[in-house]
Amino acid sequence: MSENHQHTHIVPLSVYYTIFAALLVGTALTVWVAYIDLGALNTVVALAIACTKATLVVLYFMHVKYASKLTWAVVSGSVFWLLILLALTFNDYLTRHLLTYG
Amino acid sequence: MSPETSAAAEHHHHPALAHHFDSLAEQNEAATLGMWVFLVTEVLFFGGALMAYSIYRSWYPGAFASASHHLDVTLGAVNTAVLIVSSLTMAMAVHAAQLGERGKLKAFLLITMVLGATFLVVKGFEYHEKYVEHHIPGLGLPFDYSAEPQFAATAQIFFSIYFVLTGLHALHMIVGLGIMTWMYIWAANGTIDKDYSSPIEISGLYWHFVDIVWIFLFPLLYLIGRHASGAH
Amino acid sequence: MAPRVDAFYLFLVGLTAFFSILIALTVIFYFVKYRRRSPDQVGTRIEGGMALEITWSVIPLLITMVIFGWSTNLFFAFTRPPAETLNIYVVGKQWMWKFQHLNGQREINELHVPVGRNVKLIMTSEDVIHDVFVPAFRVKADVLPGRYTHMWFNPTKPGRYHLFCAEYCGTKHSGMIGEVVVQEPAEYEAWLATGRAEGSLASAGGKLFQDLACNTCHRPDAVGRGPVLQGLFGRQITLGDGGRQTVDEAYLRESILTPNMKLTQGFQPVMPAYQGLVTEEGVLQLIEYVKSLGTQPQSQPVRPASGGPAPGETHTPSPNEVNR
Amino acid sequence: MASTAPIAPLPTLPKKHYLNDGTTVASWLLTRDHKRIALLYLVAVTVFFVIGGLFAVLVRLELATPAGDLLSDDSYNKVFTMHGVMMVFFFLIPAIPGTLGNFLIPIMIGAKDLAFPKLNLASWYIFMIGATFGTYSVLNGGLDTGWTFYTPFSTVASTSAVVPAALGVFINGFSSILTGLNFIVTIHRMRAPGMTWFRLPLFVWSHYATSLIMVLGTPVLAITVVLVAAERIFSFGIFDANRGGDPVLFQHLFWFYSHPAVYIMVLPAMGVMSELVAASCRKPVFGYTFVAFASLAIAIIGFFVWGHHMFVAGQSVYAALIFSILSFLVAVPSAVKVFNWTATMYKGAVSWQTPTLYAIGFIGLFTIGGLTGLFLSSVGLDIHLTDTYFIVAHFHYIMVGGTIMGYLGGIHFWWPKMTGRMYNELLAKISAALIFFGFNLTFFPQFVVGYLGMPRRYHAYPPEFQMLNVLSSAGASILAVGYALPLSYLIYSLKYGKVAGNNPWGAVGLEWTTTSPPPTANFEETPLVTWDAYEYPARVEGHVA
Ligand code: HEA
Ligand code: HEA
Ligand code: HEC
Ligand code: CUA
Ligand SMILES: [Cu+2]
Repeated sequence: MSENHQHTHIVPLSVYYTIFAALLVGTALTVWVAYIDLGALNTVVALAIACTKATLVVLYFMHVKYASKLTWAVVSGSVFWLLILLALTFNDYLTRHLLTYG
Repeated sequence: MSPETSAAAEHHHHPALAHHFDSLAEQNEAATLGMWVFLVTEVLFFGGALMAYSIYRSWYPGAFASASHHLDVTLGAVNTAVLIVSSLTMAMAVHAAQLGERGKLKAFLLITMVLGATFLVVKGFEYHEKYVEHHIPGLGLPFDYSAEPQFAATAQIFFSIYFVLTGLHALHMIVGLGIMTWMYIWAANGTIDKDYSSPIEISGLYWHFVDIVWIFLFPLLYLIGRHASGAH
Repeated sequence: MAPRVDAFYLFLVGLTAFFSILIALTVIFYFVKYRRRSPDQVGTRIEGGMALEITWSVIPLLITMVIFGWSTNLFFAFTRPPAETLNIYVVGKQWMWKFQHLNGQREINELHVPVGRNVKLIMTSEDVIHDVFVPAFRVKADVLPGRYTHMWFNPTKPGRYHLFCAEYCGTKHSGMIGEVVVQEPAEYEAWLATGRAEGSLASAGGKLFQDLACNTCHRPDAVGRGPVLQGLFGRQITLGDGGRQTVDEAYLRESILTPNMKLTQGFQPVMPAYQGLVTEEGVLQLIEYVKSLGTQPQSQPVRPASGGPAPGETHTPSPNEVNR
Repeated sequence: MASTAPIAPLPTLPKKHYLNDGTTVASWLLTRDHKRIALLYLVAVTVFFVIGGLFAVLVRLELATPAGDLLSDDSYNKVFTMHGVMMVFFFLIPAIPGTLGNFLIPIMIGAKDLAFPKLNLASWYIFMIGATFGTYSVLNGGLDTGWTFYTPFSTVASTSAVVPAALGVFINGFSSILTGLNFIVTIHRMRAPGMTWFRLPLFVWSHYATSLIMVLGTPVLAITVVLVAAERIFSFGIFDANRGGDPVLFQHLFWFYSHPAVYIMVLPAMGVMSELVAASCRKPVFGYTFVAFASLAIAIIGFFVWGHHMFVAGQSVYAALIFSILSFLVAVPSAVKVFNWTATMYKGAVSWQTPTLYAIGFIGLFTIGGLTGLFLSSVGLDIHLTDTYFIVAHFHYIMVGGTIMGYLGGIHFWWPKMTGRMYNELLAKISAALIFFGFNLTFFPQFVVGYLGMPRRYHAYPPEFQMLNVLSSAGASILAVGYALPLSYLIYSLKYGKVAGNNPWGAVGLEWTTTSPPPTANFEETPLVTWDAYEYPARVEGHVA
């Protein structure tokens, strides 16, 4: 197979190193911030950092940044369906104290 | 299928090219898409357990915080770091494979595997600690939470979910190690080459995914209400 | 409710018949009219039509929204019991129904209710999920362990009606049946009076309150180790973690069985968990007893009714049946 | 072409085709040819259908009398559970995708095979392993939880073989996931040159939608049964109310999969329907794009409505209302499809052959089944109807009246392609009529008895319901004969059937341009597609039909 049919994008190592560093910083940040009292925000911040880290891994380590629209669709689809599950189930649990049938 | 890719078919046949594909590029794209679709199913697989986690955490915030304090943050954080390093080495393995650097590829795969195994060993120690502390619900083992009796009933839910989530994650790690071994063999026997690096890329996707799962599990399981951890 | 549900049902039957027959006739008509007359005949090339597509998407959509509106209207009637109800407690277990009336009358697999009254069932299960289903009243609701569920109906005609367990619950699911006996008010009163004189549900609860030594901590005069229970029901209280909680049946149940799960502000987790020590029926009696201590929402912390009988002493002592 | 030129020589079988390309047992059990794997599925699901059907026979025999006299209550519970589990997980879900989907998708899009042939074979084996666990649980004491496995009954009360059955469902789920994954990748990546998305046959569209559900829903079922098994094996208390868990959470997780799963069961049949209608009328499916997008809409909206199975289960009133209104929305694309199929017949050249009969049966019965679904999405009415025989009638109308009609129609339609031979047309018509008649006699009375209040999963019932139950049991015996007939004449035709020729129906579609049976690589050379789906008249070997 000739060179121009190489579909894979080769990511420079420097990018990998940067992401790696960011991930480690993120981990440290998560632990650090967990010990600070932010009230309900603790969970939000922890999840925000986790999501950022996950996004970095997906975009760079997993090359989605350089991938086709289809791959993007697949990735966002998985998140979207997870949200359906969470949202509609919580829609029940969070409103049960208001009124339930049965 | 685009015309250029089918035009590529007249080249020599790569040994890895399956009969029903016209070109290796096409085959690789199919395989990559396949892996991504598989990862979607994995997201929803873990998602079901996370669903249970979220409901009970919202119901029993106190018990979850209390039970979470019985997990070892240091070990958890170390394991997170271990997995992140392994993700880096995995990415470098992919890089090496794409450039056809067989020696480097083998080395990075090996390091990745060692890190994965390290993670599992640490996890094993944590499980053992739970066993010693009687924090394993079920299995007929004594579950003891008498230090904070008000949480005894619901702390066991936390630990049930903890074991389900981390257990499934560990299972995925074990499968990952199997895949890496397989890839190592392919790297060693020359199946993998510059034109056929896609198996490594695909295995890498899987490995990174398992890492991402842990990125979420760590704060969700280990870091609940830590700021109020005066008691510990 | 039955006539309202039936009217809606008949509307849907009509709708279904209309569409099914319309489609069936059209299909059969085309089938015959356009039958293939020679082996190589082909159909007229028609790709589709935007106007038609929109019509037959929008019309069904509108129809379904009408159905939704009507059904929701019915549903609200089911979910909102009238203010004044005759409450009856129901405990399901594999495989029988136990009913407790407020006056202490109990029955198994048979439920006596007066005609014309709004009856509300407060239900729970001792084991798996069951479901109370009275087809004649068009009502049904699951009965869950660890939780109270409700349903209400207003029987309009005296008679005996089927009562089924409608949620699959194991071997004798189909044997978990009974009858609702709807009686004229006078007849019903007479029936109520025939019961063994055990005292009311609340007094049975009062007895239990003593037997289980609840009264050692919960005293009417705020000197006990536990909160005063007078006037508690229906109030909003503050929990140990600062959360607010309305005192309803579910909260009382939880407070008795697993008291430490939600601590009341200002109290220590000293109350023992009665999980496994009181039956579901016992819990219901206790709840009814606590309710009988006053259910008005009160702004002030409750003071004991001075000179009144201490809780647990209100009922005429009678050889109370031990709660099994 | 026999049908167009009466004097043309009788068609003959091609010399070399996928069926005679290797005759050893290993050449079948280790095959990676999607067509052979399709036949492996065909055999397997037929076996499970017969087993599931025999359980149904026991159910109907028991219910012929009000007293529970034939079976003990315990056996009855096991019988209807195994009937449901076998029919849903081991028959209906894999039936059309595994057989017709596997066989046709690559051919219809002009590919040599599915994207991952080894995975395809693996998913058959995984299916068989899962089914073996399922069968094992039947033999090893049976399963008495109902196919819905509701907690806490399944976790703390049932003493039957829940774990092996759960394992069977779990493993089977993987097979489903891998099939869906394979289809998605194949449809994206393996289309022949010129085969654009909007030239795809609607069969392929509906399988694409089905695959989405398989991939997005099945993993949630998998984790759910894992939790149930963990609860039983390790005695965790996640769904145990006595330990602070919520049994209703199980229902959310279960129905998150199992509602969309009903569309796994019906969408492939809808795909078959589009092909049958087009070929029967020899004209394009009316509103192609609407039908295609309706499949996707059903697949996607189908994920938002699961709570309509839990209206009386103790969920919040607001959740119930939201699930209710969304359930109505999902009905609209189904309605669009029915109307489009009907409109396709307008000015068609409607054939009176067996596949057409099944197609017409599908339209009628699916309409009734679907419209009664609207009764159930209406919360105010579902309170009365849920867990009665009305539900049983609703879903049999769709699953048996709809999907099985579609499946049988498809099997008849593509039988000549798969085997190269024709079945006996007269017998086929008789059995189609028997099935239609027997089916209605079996399940129509159940709507009535359900509204009168007969609960489902009852092994004994009040005597006033007997009349309707007897009708139902009588219908079931006709139905059994109706199903036994195709089983026999189709097998007979394998050897003695008339040779069919490449395109016995004069239909369009790539599958009709290759030989019957097709060669192992499907086509002599990769086709170049320059026409839309359903562009009649058919172009066959330079001959226009
Ligand atoms: C293949 C299987 C399948 C399919 C496709 C469907 C399709 C639908 N189902 Fe069904 N259903 C089941 C299988 C299926 N169902 C099963 C197995 C159960 C019971 C599970 C158990 O408890 O064991 C069940 C139970 C079930 C319930 C729960 C009942 C209960 O337990 O209380 C509900 C409630 O909303 C429901 C609704 C619907 C609706 C609205 C559709 C819609 O998708 C239908 C849409 C179709 C149409 C509407 C027909 C076509 C329309 C026209 C021709 C024109 C006119 C249209 C309008 C005016 C809108 N179904
Ligand atoms: C694909 C799904 C599917 C199919 C095809 C069927 C097919 C049939 N079902 Fe089933 N059914 C379900 C799915 C299905 N069912 C589900 C999910 C449930 C709910 C289970 C639960 O509650 O958990 C259920 C429940 C159910 C009940 C309710 C039980 C109860 O609640 O107590 C009844 C009662 O009549 C019933 C009847 C039938 C009948 C008569 C058939 C007939 O169509 C069957 C006809 C088939 C045959 C008769 C066998 C074929 C015979 C041959 C090919 C002949 C060759 C063999 C010999 C001659 C030996 N089914
Ligand atoms: C050892 C003392 C003790 C005993 C015995 C005891 N309780 Fe309590 N109870 C408490 C304390 C302390 C609290 C407040 C802390 C809490 O919410 O757990 C309480 C709380 C409650 C509440 C919730 C009241 C509120 O304001 O939130 C109820 C109801 C209750 N108890 C009922 C009972 C019943 C019924 C019994 C007997 C079956 C009983 N208690 C036995 C000490 C006791
Ligand atoms: Cu109790 Cu069914
Ligand atoms: Cu549904």
